[in-house]
Amino acid sequence: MAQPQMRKPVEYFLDNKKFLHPKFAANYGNWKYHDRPRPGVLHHVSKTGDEVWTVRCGTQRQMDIYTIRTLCDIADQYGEGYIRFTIRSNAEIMVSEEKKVAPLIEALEKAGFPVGGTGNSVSMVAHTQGWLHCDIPGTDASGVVKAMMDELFEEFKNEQMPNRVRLSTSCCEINCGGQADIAVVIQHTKPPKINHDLVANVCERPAVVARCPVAAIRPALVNGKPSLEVDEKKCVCCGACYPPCPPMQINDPEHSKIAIWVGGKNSNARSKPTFHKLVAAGLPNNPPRWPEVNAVVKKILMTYKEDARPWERMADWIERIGWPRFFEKTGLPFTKYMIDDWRGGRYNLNASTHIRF
Amino acid sequence: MAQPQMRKPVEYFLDNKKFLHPKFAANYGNWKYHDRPRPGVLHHVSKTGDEVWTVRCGTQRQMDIYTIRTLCDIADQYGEGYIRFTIRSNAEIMVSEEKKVAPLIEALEKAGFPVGGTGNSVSMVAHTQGWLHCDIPGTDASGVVKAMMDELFEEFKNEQMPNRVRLSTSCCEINCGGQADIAVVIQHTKPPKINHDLVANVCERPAVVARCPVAAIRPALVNGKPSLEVDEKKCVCCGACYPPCPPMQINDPEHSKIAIWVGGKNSNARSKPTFHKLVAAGLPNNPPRWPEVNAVVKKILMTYKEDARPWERMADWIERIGWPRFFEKTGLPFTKYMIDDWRGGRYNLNASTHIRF
Amino acid sequence: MAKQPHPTPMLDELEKGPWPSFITGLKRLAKEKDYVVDLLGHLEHSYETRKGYWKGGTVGVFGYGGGVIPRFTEIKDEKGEPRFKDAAEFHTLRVMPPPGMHYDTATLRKFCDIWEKYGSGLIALHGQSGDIMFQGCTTENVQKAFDEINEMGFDLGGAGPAVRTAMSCVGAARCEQSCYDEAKAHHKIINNFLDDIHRPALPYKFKFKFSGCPNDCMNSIQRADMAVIGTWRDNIQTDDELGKKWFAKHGMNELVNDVVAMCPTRALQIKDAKDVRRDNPYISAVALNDTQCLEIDNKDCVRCMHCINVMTGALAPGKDKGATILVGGKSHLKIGALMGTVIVPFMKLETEEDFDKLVELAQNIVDFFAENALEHERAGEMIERIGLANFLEGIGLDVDPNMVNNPRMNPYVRTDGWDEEVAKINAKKQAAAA
Amino acid sequence: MAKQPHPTPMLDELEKGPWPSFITGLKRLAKEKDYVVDLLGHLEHSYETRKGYWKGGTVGVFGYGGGVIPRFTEIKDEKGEPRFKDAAEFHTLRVMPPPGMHYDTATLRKFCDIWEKYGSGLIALHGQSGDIMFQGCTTENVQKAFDEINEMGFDLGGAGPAVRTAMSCVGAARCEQSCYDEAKAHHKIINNFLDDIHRPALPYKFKFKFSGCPNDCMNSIQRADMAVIGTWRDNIQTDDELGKKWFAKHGMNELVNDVVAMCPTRALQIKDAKDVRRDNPYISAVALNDTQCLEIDNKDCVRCMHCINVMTGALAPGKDKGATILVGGKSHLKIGALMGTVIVPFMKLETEEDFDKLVELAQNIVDFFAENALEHERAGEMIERIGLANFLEGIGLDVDPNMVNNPRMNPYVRTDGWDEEVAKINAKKQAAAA
Ligand code: SRM
Ligand code: SRM
Ligand code: SRM
Ligand code: SRM
Ligand code: SF4
Ligand code: SF4
Ligand code: SF4
Ligand code: SF4
Ligand code: SF4
Ligand code: SF4
Ligand code: SF4
Ligand code: SF4
Repeated sequence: MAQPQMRKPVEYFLDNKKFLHPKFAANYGNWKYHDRPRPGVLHHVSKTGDEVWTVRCGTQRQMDIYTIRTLCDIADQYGEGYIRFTIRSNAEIMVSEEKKVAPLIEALEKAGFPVGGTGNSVSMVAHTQGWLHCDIPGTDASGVVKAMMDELFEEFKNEQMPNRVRLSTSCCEINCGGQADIAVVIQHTKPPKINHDLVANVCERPAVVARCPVAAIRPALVNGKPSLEVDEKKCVCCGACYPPCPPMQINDPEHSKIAIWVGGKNSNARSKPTFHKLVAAGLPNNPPRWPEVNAVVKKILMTYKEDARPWERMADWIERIGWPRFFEKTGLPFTKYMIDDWRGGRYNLNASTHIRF
Repeated sequence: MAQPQMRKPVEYFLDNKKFLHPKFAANYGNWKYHDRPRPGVLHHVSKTGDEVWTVRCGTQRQMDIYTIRTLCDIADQYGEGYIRFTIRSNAEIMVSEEKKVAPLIEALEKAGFPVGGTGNSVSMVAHTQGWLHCDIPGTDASGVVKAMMDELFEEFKNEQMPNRVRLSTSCCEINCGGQADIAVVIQHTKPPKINHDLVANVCERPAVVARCPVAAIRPALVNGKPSLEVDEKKCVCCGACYPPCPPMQINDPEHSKIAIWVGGKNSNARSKPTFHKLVAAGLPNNPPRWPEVNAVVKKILMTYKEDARPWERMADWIERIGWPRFFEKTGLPFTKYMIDDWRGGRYNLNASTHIRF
Repeated sequence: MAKQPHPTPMLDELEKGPWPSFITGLKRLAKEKDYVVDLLGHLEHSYETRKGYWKGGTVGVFGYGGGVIPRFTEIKDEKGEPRFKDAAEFHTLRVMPPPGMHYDTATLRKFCDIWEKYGSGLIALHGQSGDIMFQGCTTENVQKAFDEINEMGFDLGGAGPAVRTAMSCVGAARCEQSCYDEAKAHHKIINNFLDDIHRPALPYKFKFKFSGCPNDCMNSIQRADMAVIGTWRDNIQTDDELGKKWFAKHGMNELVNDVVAMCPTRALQIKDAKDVRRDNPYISAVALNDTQCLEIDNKDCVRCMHCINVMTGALAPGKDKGATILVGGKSHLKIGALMGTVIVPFMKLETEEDFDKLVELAQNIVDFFAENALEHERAGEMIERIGLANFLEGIGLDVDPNMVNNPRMNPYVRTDGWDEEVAKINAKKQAAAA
Repeated sequence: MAKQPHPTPMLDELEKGPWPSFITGLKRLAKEKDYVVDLLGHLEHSYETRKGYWKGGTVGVFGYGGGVIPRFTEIKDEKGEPRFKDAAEFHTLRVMPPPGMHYDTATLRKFCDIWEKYGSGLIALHGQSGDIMFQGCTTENVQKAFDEINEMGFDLGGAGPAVRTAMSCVGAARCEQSCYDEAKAHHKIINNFLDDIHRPALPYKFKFKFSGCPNDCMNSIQRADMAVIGTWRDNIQTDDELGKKWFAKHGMNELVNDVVAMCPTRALQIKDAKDVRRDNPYISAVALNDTQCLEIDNKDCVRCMHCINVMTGALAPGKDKGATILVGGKSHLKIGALMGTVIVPFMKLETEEDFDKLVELAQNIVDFFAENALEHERAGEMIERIGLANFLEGIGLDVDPNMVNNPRMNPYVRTDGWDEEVAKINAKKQAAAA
């Protein structure tokens, strides 16, 4: 591949100084406080008295260049030529005068960019590649998210939740989308079907064997050819063998289901960070709009909205009311699959008589 | 062994009805509340208005018959003929009239039975067999406890602690003494020395190999005879191999040290039950009075006494002030040995930025 | 008069100080018994060399496989003869005490007499598993001593891979917190398992403990393979008179700092009497004075006992009492110490049938343990190995979210039975509702 | 004008509804590009069959071993020819964004132009690791696209067993909570590891993330092998004017319920101004009105941010700022998801030397990881395997009780180095005091 005439890359990671809105640069490290004049707008005040308004809007993350150019047009015309993106693929356009806020919002919304996602709203769903690009996806994260955000549109645009709500969606159990208040993740339910003809050529067998978290894979001769064998009793259908060995087909139109997890929290506010927990599984992977998944997500969200106290994140709320009541209030069944039996699983068992009746 | 003329045992577990103090029997399951008129005395009032006073006194647990008979004499003369024992080997003598309390106390104390151990006092130390009887002891629990209770005598007789204090002492790492606010436990520091001559005859080798928690033992031929070998890099010196295989001598006059653990809690009051945690090790096993051990125990107790709020057990107190401050206040060094690396050890690491500076 | 005592300079140090001395006790016995003279010599030798010198063996009583802990000296002279020959054998009889460890003096005196006759005269009240430990007996006398003890109505406890002696708290006999008849449960269960106690044939030991309330005075959660801990389902009971009395004595600061602020789930609030949510069926309240109340949201309460402990009588466990069952507590061999975990959040313990159900549950668990545990594997370790869900299925119990701190945080589970599971749960719900 | 679109009845459904539709975007592109016409056909096929059809391969740019994610179609006809042949290759370039993801519109427009020329026209802002993902490129065009992007000053991010693209929060640029210069740390660290980013040679991936305070807006604790999270050591700063303003707006009930009662360590109390413990150096207080204050016991505060979040400006992080370093966060392969755990409770990040020390620490950690991790083992898994204490020793850091929730609860540790350890600790303490 390396041809002599090719350009040598300039290896350098660039600074952000020249991309900063001038108010950001001028008040770098010198901010005093902020408030939110309305949903979607942050107003930051610096120690010198300088002010900046940030208008946040949702995007589809995977944007066509026309969409990006439209954003740029708006930022140039109504903003001040700078755009930043949040970790949740929301765009933020900054202005240094309050009077510019309303026209900017209008322009964004007119162009189809919903303004919101700040404070105690439901922000955009962190999500992953899906069928559009990944080599191992069980579903199309972008599609699930589009359908979900359509339903949660008003929750994005308003700040009516007890605290901020972080959602994520991942197209395989690897969960590149991350921990979240509510996470939607593919959960395979059958062991991989092995295409034995291909194993010998495509897979480094010891590596695959080593990847399995439950040691369910062993090398085997199948039809006289070196292949692999899965102990289906042990297999937890995690799909970890699939990336290093594509013939171990884990994805299945019927048996790759969707699971819902709640109560993940990365921030250290109040309680320590914690992982999300399984509360529903076996949901059909039902494109193009995944109604069953959306119904469960909405049910959980609305129960939280109604029942949690201000500033309680999903995890804090459940911690207060207890899991039995979470299942009661959401109407979700508590099944044996939710009882942890993985390493360290005992730390998740109730080793006390602390019980809410 | 079984001889035909031998007596066939009557297999029956007896009821306690006939051993109950008459007030207990009459008000069984019908008590309303209690108070403690003074340390060592419980006053229970039943829903019918019946009252009973219980006077609690310490004993040496391993009692000679003369001591027991003295107790019986006192219970007959000053009490009402009934004695019960607590889980901590304290004796309790019940009377149904308040006026009998003072003479009973006087008689007990005159006979050398300290009255106390109730409420927020330091009760008698739960302890184990030691050199007097066990086949695997590293120290003499009864001796350690006698020396310790001599020092804590006033704390037994008074109720000046923030909450009740439960101590335990165990003569090997098996810890028959149990979880406690402060536990004193033997901690071996060298792998077992194997008496190879005896292994073949005395040990069931597969059983011993299976007992080791870290799989450090393997069968080996030593001097042509079947014996065992210990991987000293792996061995955690727990002594679990010793009971099934006495030639694996773990006890050592020098290297069997004493460790101190704090914050064990079995009750569900406030916080959930929790295990005790290692806070000091390497203390010499120093009969007959173990002054080094006593010094550490007392230092911890006195720090707790001074610093904890009412009703905070040791674990609650430390939970509030944080471990860094526990070590600061007690002056004990925090060493690498305290960082858990056993299964599930990660649950004991600080996976947050919650830090007290 | 016994023989000349050995010099015991180290042990003598343990006669000093105010706490009752077991050495002084042994010396008293040594005045009459050569047995104890040599025992003291034996122990002094341990103190000097910092080592123990007893080894096990096989000693028992007719008809039983356990209950005696045999001890033979290892302090030998050059010829292999015991150096403390009068104490060459020092066995212990483990005898089960009555539930709650209640005695009349006559019984204790009789124990003393028997042990004066056949044993060393040393009795531990009690061992950590609750046994009366008759300590120090020759092989020859073990059977004789046992026969007399057994004639009194007492029986041997467990040792080895057996069901073990159980313990129950003073509970209903004297304690206002008691939520079920601990002694009755204890009595029924042990009588059900006598064969498993006396003839060790389980994979490993199995212990029961009974505490009348979540204070768990028997430390059952940590030390029992099966713990029965009293609790209640309805509202905390209140007594306004005692509430006011408490408040008059302790005041608002203590109430706030020691009670309200220490409730683990913030179920307590101080309210003006008029603001108490009387219409809410899960609210209970106790008067503090004529205008103020302490209000309890019983839906948030986790039955930790704290407020009840502090304000005994003013607050009390509810009326709908019973017990929580936890399984798997044990010490740390070989996977680290385990607490018991909830397998039955609540079970009524009132009628004879209720208690029979408890015994039945215990029997199911022990049977499952006997069949499924590996050698030297405790119930808790077995559950850790096979998973709680499988254990529950094995003994026929339904899963319940009260059994977990939280649902699993990892996807390592095969969920292809999901729909079936949910159908089963729904069918049961419907059946229960019908 | 591009070729005729494939029918996409399922995808069309995703054009409905108010949220911006990526399908609508793709259709816009498809008007001009056959590439995207076939991509839509490809995706519709996935929707119909519920399966993905991309496989990996080897594609890269000159001089680098990673940074491009190659994708080749697996939808083939009977002859093995791609059914959607214009989208047979659909590679992604991962490009590192500036710290904090700030852009001027000129830069974004230039990206669009380049991607219009060489790629599909689809750009994801951003991937979950923070990359600008230029999605959809033929093998042929990868180098050309990269060259132009690189000319702009941008560089490829990581892929495979390499140091990966990092992320930092908006932080100092706009946020009053920022406790260090996130962008600077991000910038310095990444520049230090460019070789490890571009030439994957580690046992597995290694990610850095930078959050300016414990709110951790970058989710670094869970997603970064090394997380740098801002914090402070001294007292929370207060501003009476903003305090009063907050109180006037929100009142006592909100203060009690939303602030005081939610502090995890009960470090907050409401006090009469005169009762504030002004003589205690660890106390700070903010005025609520002329007579009342909110008092903070900073010794009890665990820097969780909650009260500061609610009362922004009135309360603020202290002045003695820096960062906590945590190592080991990652997703759940193959031992279950891990949070990072504290390895440096506090480190100053002010001077150039401070930042150099951070880079040095990072380098030590990556070196140790490179040498000690097994293949496909993340840093967190390695630490779990070897034990945190050994890891700390390996990289030369002292143990500290802030690294644990609590000391070990099991005796499975060999402590024969105890005296030496204690001597070392004491020597260090003395040296520090001297
Ligand atoms: C812009 C952004 C950082 C960035 O560089 O991109 C950001 C910005 C701010 N965050 Fe954040 N957070 C951002 C992602 C996060 C995340 C990560 C995520 O969304 O995946 C978290 C962790 C969530 C979790 O726990 O899993 C996060 C946890 C917080 C918290 C703690 C919330 C809590 O109570 O648990 C605060 C404090 C607060 O809400 O006042 C906070 C506060 C803030 C403040 C108020 C800080 C400030 O004073 O300026 C910023 C405005 C927030 C707002 O939306 O109202 N930010 N914040 C991110 C916006 C994401 C979005 O578009 O929705
Ligand atoms: C007599 C005894 C039960 C028995 O059947 O033997 C007993 C009896 C009582 N306990 Fe207990 N507890 C007894 C061992 C325990 C134990 C186990 C132990 O000591 O090893 C515990 C668990 C300790 C632990 O967590 O590790 C225990 C945890 C409690 C608690 C919860 C304390 C806490 O706040 O954590 C209470 C509640 C209280 O203190 O008011 C309690 C309360 C009580 C009360 C007040 C109950 C009552 O209303 O009568 C009894 C009088 C206590 C007193 O000493 O003032 N009892 N109690 C035990 C006396 C032991 C002794 O001689 O010192
Ligand atoms: C006598 C006693 C200590 C005492 O002085 O009170 C005792 C003594 C012994 N225990 Fe224990 N344990 C005693 C109560 C306990 C307890 C407390 C309890 O029962 O509540 C425990 C913790 C709870 C538990 O069961 O886990 C306990 C946990 C152990 C263990 C660890 C079991 C584990 O799974 O971790 C062993 C080791 C074993 O079983 O292999 C053990 C083993 C032993 C052996 C048999 C040592 C051996 O393996 O050779 C000791 C015999 C000593 C002797 O000479 O009598 N002992 N042992 C206690 C029994 C007296 C009685 O019958 O009343
Ligand atoms: C593209 C992206 C999802 C997205 O749409 O945003 C992604 C996509 C893939 N991830 Fe990821 N991961 C992406 C961010 C993450 C994150 C989030 C993060 O970096 O903060 C995580 C969780 C944090 C972590 O690193 O653990 C993540 C955890 C994984 C894992 C699990 C690692 C583990 O130790 O548990 C794998 C599997 C592996 O490495 O073998 C993985 C593997 C993959 C692979 C390479 C699948 C594979 O093995 O073939 C995916 C390539 C997809 C593609 O076609 O582009 N991806 N992956 C994200 C990277 C974009 C970017 O560069 O900005
Ligand atoms: S979650 Fe799985 S399928 Fe989706 S992008 Fe990540 S690795 Fe690919
Ligand atoms: S799916 Fe997971 S558990 Fe099953 S064989 Fe593959 S790696 Fe192992
Ligand atoms: S703690 Fe160890 S030495 Fe002591 S009695 Fe128990 S088993 Fe024996
Ligand atoms: S002492 Fe413990 S770790 Fe060492 S060989 Fe014996 S059983 Fe194994
Ligand atoms: S466990 Fe409860 S019922 Fe039993 S004695 Fe203790 S406080 Fe009373
Ligand atoms: S018993 Fe209930 S209300 Fe009382 S302190 Fe415990 S949890 Fe709170
Ligand atoms: S992590 Fe802290 S400093 Fe960074 S943006 Fe979030 S709140 Fe601000
Ligand atoms: S920042 Fe400190 S004082 Fe404020 S809520 Fe968190 S722990 Fe409490």
